[in-house]
Amino acid sequence: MATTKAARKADTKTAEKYRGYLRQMLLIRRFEEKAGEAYSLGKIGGFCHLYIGQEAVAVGCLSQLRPDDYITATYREHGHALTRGIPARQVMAELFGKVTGCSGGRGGSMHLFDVSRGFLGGHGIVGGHIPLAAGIGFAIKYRQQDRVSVCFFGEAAVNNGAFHEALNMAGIWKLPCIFVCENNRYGMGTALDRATATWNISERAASYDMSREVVDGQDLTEVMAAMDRAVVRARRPAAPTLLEIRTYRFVGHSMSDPIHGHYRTKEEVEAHRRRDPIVIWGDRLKEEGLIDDAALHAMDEEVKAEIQDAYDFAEQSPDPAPEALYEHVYAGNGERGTGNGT
Amino acid sequence: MATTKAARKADTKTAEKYRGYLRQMLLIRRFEEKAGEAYSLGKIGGFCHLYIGQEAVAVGCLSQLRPDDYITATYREHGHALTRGIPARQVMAELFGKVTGCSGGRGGSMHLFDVSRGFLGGHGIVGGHIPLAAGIGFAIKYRQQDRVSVCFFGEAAVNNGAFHEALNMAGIWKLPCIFVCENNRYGMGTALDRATATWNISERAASYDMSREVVDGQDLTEVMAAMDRAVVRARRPAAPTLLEIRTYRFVGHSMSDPIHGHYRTKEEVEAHRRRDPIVIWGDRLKEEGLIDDAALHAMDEEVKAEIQDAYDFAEQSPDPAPEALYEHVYAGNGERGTGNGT
Amino acid sequence: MSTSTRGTGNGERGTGRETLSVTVPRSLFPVLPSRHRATMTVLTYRDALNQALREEMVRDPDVFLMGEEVGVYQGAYKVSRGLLEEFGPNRVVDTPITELGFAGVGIGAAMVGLRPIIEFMTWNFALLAVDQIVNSAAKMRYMSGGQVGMPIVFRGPAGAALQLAAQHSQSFEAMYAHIPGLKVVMPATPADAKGLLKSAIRDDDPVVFMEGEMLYNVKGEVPEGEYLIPIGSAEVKRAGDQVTLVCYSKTVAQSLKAADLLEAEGVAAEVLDLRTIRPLDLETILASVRKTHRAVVAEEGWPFAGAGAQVVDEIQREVFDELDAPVLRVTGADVPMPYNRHLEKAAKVSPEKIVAAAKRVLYVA
Amino acid sequence: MSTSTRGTGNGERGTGRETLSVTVPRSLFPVLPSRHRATMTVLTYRDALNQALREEMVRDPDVFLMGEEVGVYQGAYKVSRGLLEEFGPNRVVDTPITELGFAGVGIGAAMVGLRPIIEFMTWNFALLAVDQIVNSAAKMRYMSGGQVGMPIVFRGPAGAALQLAAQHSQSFEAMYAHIPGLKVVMPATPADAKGLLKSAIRDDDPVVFMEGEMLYNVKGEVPEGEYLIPIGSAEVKRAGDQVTLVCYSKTVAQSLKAADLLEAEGVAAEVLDLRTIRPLDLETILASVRKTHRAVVAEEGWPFAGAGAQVVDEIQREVFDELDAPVLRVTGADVPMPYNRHLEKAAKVSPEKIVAAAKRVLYVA
Ligand SMILES: Cc1ncc(C[n+]2csc(CCOP(=O)(O)OP(=O)(O)O)c2C)c(N)n1
Ligand SMILES: Cc1ncc(C[n+]2csc(CCOP(=O)(O)OP(=O)(O)O)c2C)c(N)n1
Ligand SMILES: [Mg+2]
Ligand SMILES: [Mg+2]
Repeated sequence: MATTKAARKADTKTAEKYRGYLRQMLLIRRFEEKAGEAYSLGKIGGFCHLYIGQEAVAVGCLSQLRPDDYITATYREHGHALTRGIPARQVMAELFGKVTGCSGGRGGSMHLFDVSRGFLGGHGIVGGHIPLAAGIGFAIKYRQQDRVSVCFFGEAAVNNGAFHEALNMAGIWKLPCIFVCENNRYGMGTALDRATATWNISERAASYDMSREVVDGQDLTEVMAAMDRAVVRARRPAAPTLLEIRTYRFVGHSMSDPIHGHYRTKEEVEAHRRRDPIVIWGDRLKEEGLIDDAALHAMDEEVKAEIQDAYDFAEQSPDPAPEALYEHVYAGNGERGTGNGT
Repeated sequence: MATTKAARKADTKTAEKYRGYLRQMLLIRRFEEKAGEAYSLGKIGGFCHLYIGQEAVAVGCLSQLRPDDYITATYREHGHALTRGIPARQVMAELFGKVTGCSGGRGGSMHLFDVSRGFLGGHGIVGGHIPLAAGIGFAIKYRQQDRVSVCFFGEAAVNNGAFHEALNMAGIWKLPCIFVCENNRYGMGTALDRATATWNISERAASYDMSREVVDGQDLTEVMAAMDRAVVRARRPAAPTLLEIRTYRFVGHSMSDPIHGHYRTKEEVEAHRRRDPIVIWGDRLKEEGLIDDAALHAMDEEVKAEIQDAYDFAEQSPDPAPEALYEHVYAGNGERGTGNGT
Repeated sequence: MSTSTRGTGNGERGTGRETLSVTVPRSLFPVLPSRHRATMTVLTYRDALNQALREEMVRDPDVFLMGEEVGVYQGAYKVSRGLLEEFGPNRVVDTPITELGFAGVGIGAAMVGLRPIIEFMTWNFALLAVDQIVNSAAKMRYMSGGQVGMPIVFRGPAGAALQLAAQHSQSFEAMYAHIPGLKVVMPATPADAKGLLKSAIRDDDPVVFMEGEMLYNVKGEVPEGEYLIPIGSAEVKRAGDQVTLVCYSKTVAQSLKAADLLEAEGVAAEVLDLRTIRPLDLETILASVRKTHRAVVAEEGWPFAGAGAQVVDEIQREVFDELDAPVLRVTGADVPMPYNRHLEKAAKVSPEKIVAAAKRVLYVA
Repeated sequence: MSTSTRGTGNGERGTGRETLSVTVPRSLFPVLPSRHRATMTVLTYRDALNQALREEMVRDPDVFLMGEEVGVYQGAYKVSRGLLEEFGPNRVVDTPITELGFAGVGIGAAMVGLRPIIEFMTWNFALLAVDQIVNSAAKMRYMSGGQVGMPIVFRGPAGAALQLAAQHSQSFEAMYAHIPGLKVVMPATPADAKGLLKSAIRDDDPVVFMEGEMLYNVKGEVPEGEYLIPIGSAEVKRAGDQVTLVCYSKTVAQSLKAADLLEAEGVAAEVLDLRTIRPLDLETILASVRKTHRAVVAEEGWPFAGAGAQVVDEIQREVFDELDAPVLRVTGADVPMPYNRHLEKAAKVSPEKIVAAAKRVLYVA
């Protein structure tokens, strides 16, 4: 019967999509592991903040976007960049500081950019990119587009004045913004309740006349559903949302920070690791018969190969030419892209 | 009977106090009128922000404090300074830029200081003194004192990051601070609802785990009662409060701003002028038989004489010596006070 | 129009950096505005800015103005008068008092190709936005490997007016000019205000545009219509060959006055208006000093590492052997601004102070 | 203790301003730390700072430390290691990530007489607090007519480390040194770090104390116990008579290395460590240049209106006739810091660049 066939086809498409999410999460995980390794070998320098444990947030949120939407993120953005489709090669090469990196080797781990994909950084000042995201939302509204500006930030950023000022403007002007607070409970070594007067961050949305939700960030299904609702609100007529997505970072704040120690115990970390977003989603797919162990294994191998390829690519890529030092300080001086996408 | 006598004596004392509040409000009103006049004559320069219409806020709040409490305020602080007991002579002389002014002629209208009275400015950056007030609260707690740090600011300041950051810290650390938002509905020419996503400012206290109240700022009784409750909370064991006191400025933002025009109508201003805090309180005192028209008139004459005296004093006082230009840039260089009170 | 060929170059999109290296023939820069052949109107500095804003907003729908009181209130200093009525609330946007936030909103909008003009009520308040200007605007193009442009103007009045005291009387051009990625423009006359603001709006890089609070009422001839002055070009406002008075913004009028006073004593001073602080028009500066062999730099701000210090550094390095005397500086006093009017006056630059410095480099005092 | 009489002066309460005018006899400044007669211990720069913090917190209960991760985490760079355990959470206070806010909290506490030490995780983030530092801290004493003192220290690492890219690699001393009301201190060695931090904490004025992120692991002899170096005193770190290398913070080691290289070529360079940027120890600078007649200024930051520009300005003004060559500067490249390690290296000051500049002023290259 035609209907059944269509339904089956839809199912196959959905299954494909769902397996794709698993693959994206795995890609992030393996990428980060490799990046950690490369960092230890001195191939990557500077600060390097891994996303291990939080994968469902990026994958769930970005799954609900269109290619013409805009994304801004923090220094902990490898996962978002990969999920948005920047090839692992270009992300890894950027971490290696190579000219083939997505920011030409100038930005590094904290400043990944890809204008062609609406991926607008990679920002290093806590809270600093939240007003930028509001501004991108402002531009969308100015141009009467139905795009969405999505901003990822950590829970520690909500205490910063930049958060407050930006959300207030998004609230007054009803900007098409989704503010995604990835609440991983710590800002470096400071636990949420030592830095934030209210435990329930999403409630701060009330100060900005803004919709809000608290979401389990380890469960991809929950993230997708909440983000879907937020995107619906954000497309015309626009209204902003504050999503508080509760998650956990399974690793240290950056490569120099041990996994546990001064500010959290081994037990705490291990308890959280038991709610691994990849395992939770993988188990669900298995339950629903959408994947089996063999396929999962094959997927993982494929992902690992992709990451190894990215690593090799990064390693073999050239450094920027010495003259590059003075390029791109000002316009008209060596642009590589078209400048700002519209 | 002894009890009756004591009661009558208490009543007399209360009556005296109540009449004192009326006098303080009148003093502010007449002072501001005179300052406006002096400004037009070019005796006062720079910016000059009058407090006419808001008198019950300063008088009501400060009536609940002890001499060892601390006060910080904005550039619209003549009323607070006078109510705190800085002689009108010194305030007027400061507006005239004279060496006899409470800041030695260096600060002017926006920067009134009197350390001996815990009056710590007079600050010109919107929102900028709110963290200072939190810091004063921090010092009180550090020293295990039972003082209170009271901070006056306009409703436009609540959108600023400084407000958010300061209230968050006051909330986490339970500082003995009272944040008094004088909501006169406009920040310069911008109406509250055009700048603030939530109409009900006091609700923002929820973001900071802080007590809150909305108060009718034209009614001295209400202000005193709410401030009393806030002070009780702030003295040990300390907890901060956000008071939103609704009031109205009967005059322009500063001397260069007309009373009505671009951003508010004549009708609106006149409607509000009908709720004059001085009239409301004066009528109450009359109703309760604590004052009559003759006494009121006499009080006004006395106040006017005091203001005229302040004016004459200011006019006759000398300018700072030319060498004063380089004094007080750093310590050990011409201090006049003891430095910071403790 | 006859002026339309003048001073393009930098104003056009995508050529920003060229001002740093391209040599603009001197003949393109009329010494006196009155030599322009375009139709002239006498305007205040304020209205010249207003005209530039209006013309650019008409010309390019991506240009918008945002800041405190720019709309309903018609601008705290009335620079944006009439624009809300003409362009509507989408393009003339009143903001809350959140300098950090709305600077960031402008930067975000510029990241996706709009051309925001962010008005700070005064540059004193922009201290709250320094992080966004320095860490976001000035870095974006570079750290994105050239992908994300930053066509934004931050503008507003700078420096002291009258008796506004310590927090409201500051000159911060040195702070911004210190930062690679930013350009800093400070016009002294109505014509320059118009021509430079138009170029700044068309520039693809972040421009810090500082107006003189005390200059808004100054009147002067302004060419009508299209009139662009390239960013990075100084102008000799008065020719002379005995001493160069380097100046900008408010110190230009003071230097012209000083030149009058010096003339009365038989000294021919050249008044060189930098107009742009970053990038510096070194060529024009050096050409003048090679002629006069003596220079005084006058700036409103504080002395320590002021923009004038950089000018001195460049002069002594590039034409050391041409100098007949050390380069002297006249600056605001090294103190927070006092409220008292006499102290304030003593703290400020004056023509007399410039004359005194000029005489010292001429060894006549 | 034998060193206890050394370098008091400014460190004592209420005498802050004196460093601006008092002349400190040269003999008080040993050329090499090893000439101190106090008991010496070899410490890292980090531990020397830690010792200064601990000693001052023991000495004065009004002193407290506040900032991000200073407590439980033991300091992002471990400068505050052990202090939470020793002094408890009232005196070692972890804050939210709110630089503007906690800088203001510190300033408020200082207004009522506490002596806060505000740690910025790095000075890059302090851009968010510039308003409080400039508009509140630097102005308070002046605008209150001398009533409200401001005994506060803002400290943290400044400048570039390795591959931290554009937003995390900046040197802002010029920005703060521009501001009257502030003092700016930048020690280069462990001993100077200790002696200057102790003086800064005892100073009654706001002190911007910039540590070198790359210096924390540097080791050197540090006098035990009471050891104060007056703010405002430079030190000749190596004597020489052919060229003066003016430097501070990270460029001191680079200049010493450059002096070694120059020595190998027969040139005797004097290495002059400013230690304090504001107030400048002009006397020491001029004394050196009067001897060498040539100077190079090396600073990590950007060139335009950097602190070095002020040094150049002062030298050429005060000893113009003593100069045998223009004063040259070696600075960080005029670009946002790139991430790539080779580009980063090219952007930074190096001993080789200092040598090259020295040779140019010696006209040997
Ligand atoms: C304004 C500012 N202050 C301090 C820092 C240093 N810093 C980098 S990340 C970080 C913690 C941020 O925590 P959170 O926002 O929760 O994000 P997470 O790292 O947990 O993803 C800090 C303090 C910074 N980058 N910016
Ligand atoms: C940070 C900052 N931005 C702008 C200004 C200019 N300004 C002075 S007062 C004011 C309005 C403040 O309104 P509100 O806080 O409601 O206080 P009110 O004047 O009504 O008492 C503005 C915009 C300033 N002083 N500080
Ligand atoms: Mg976190
Ligand atoms: Mg108001």
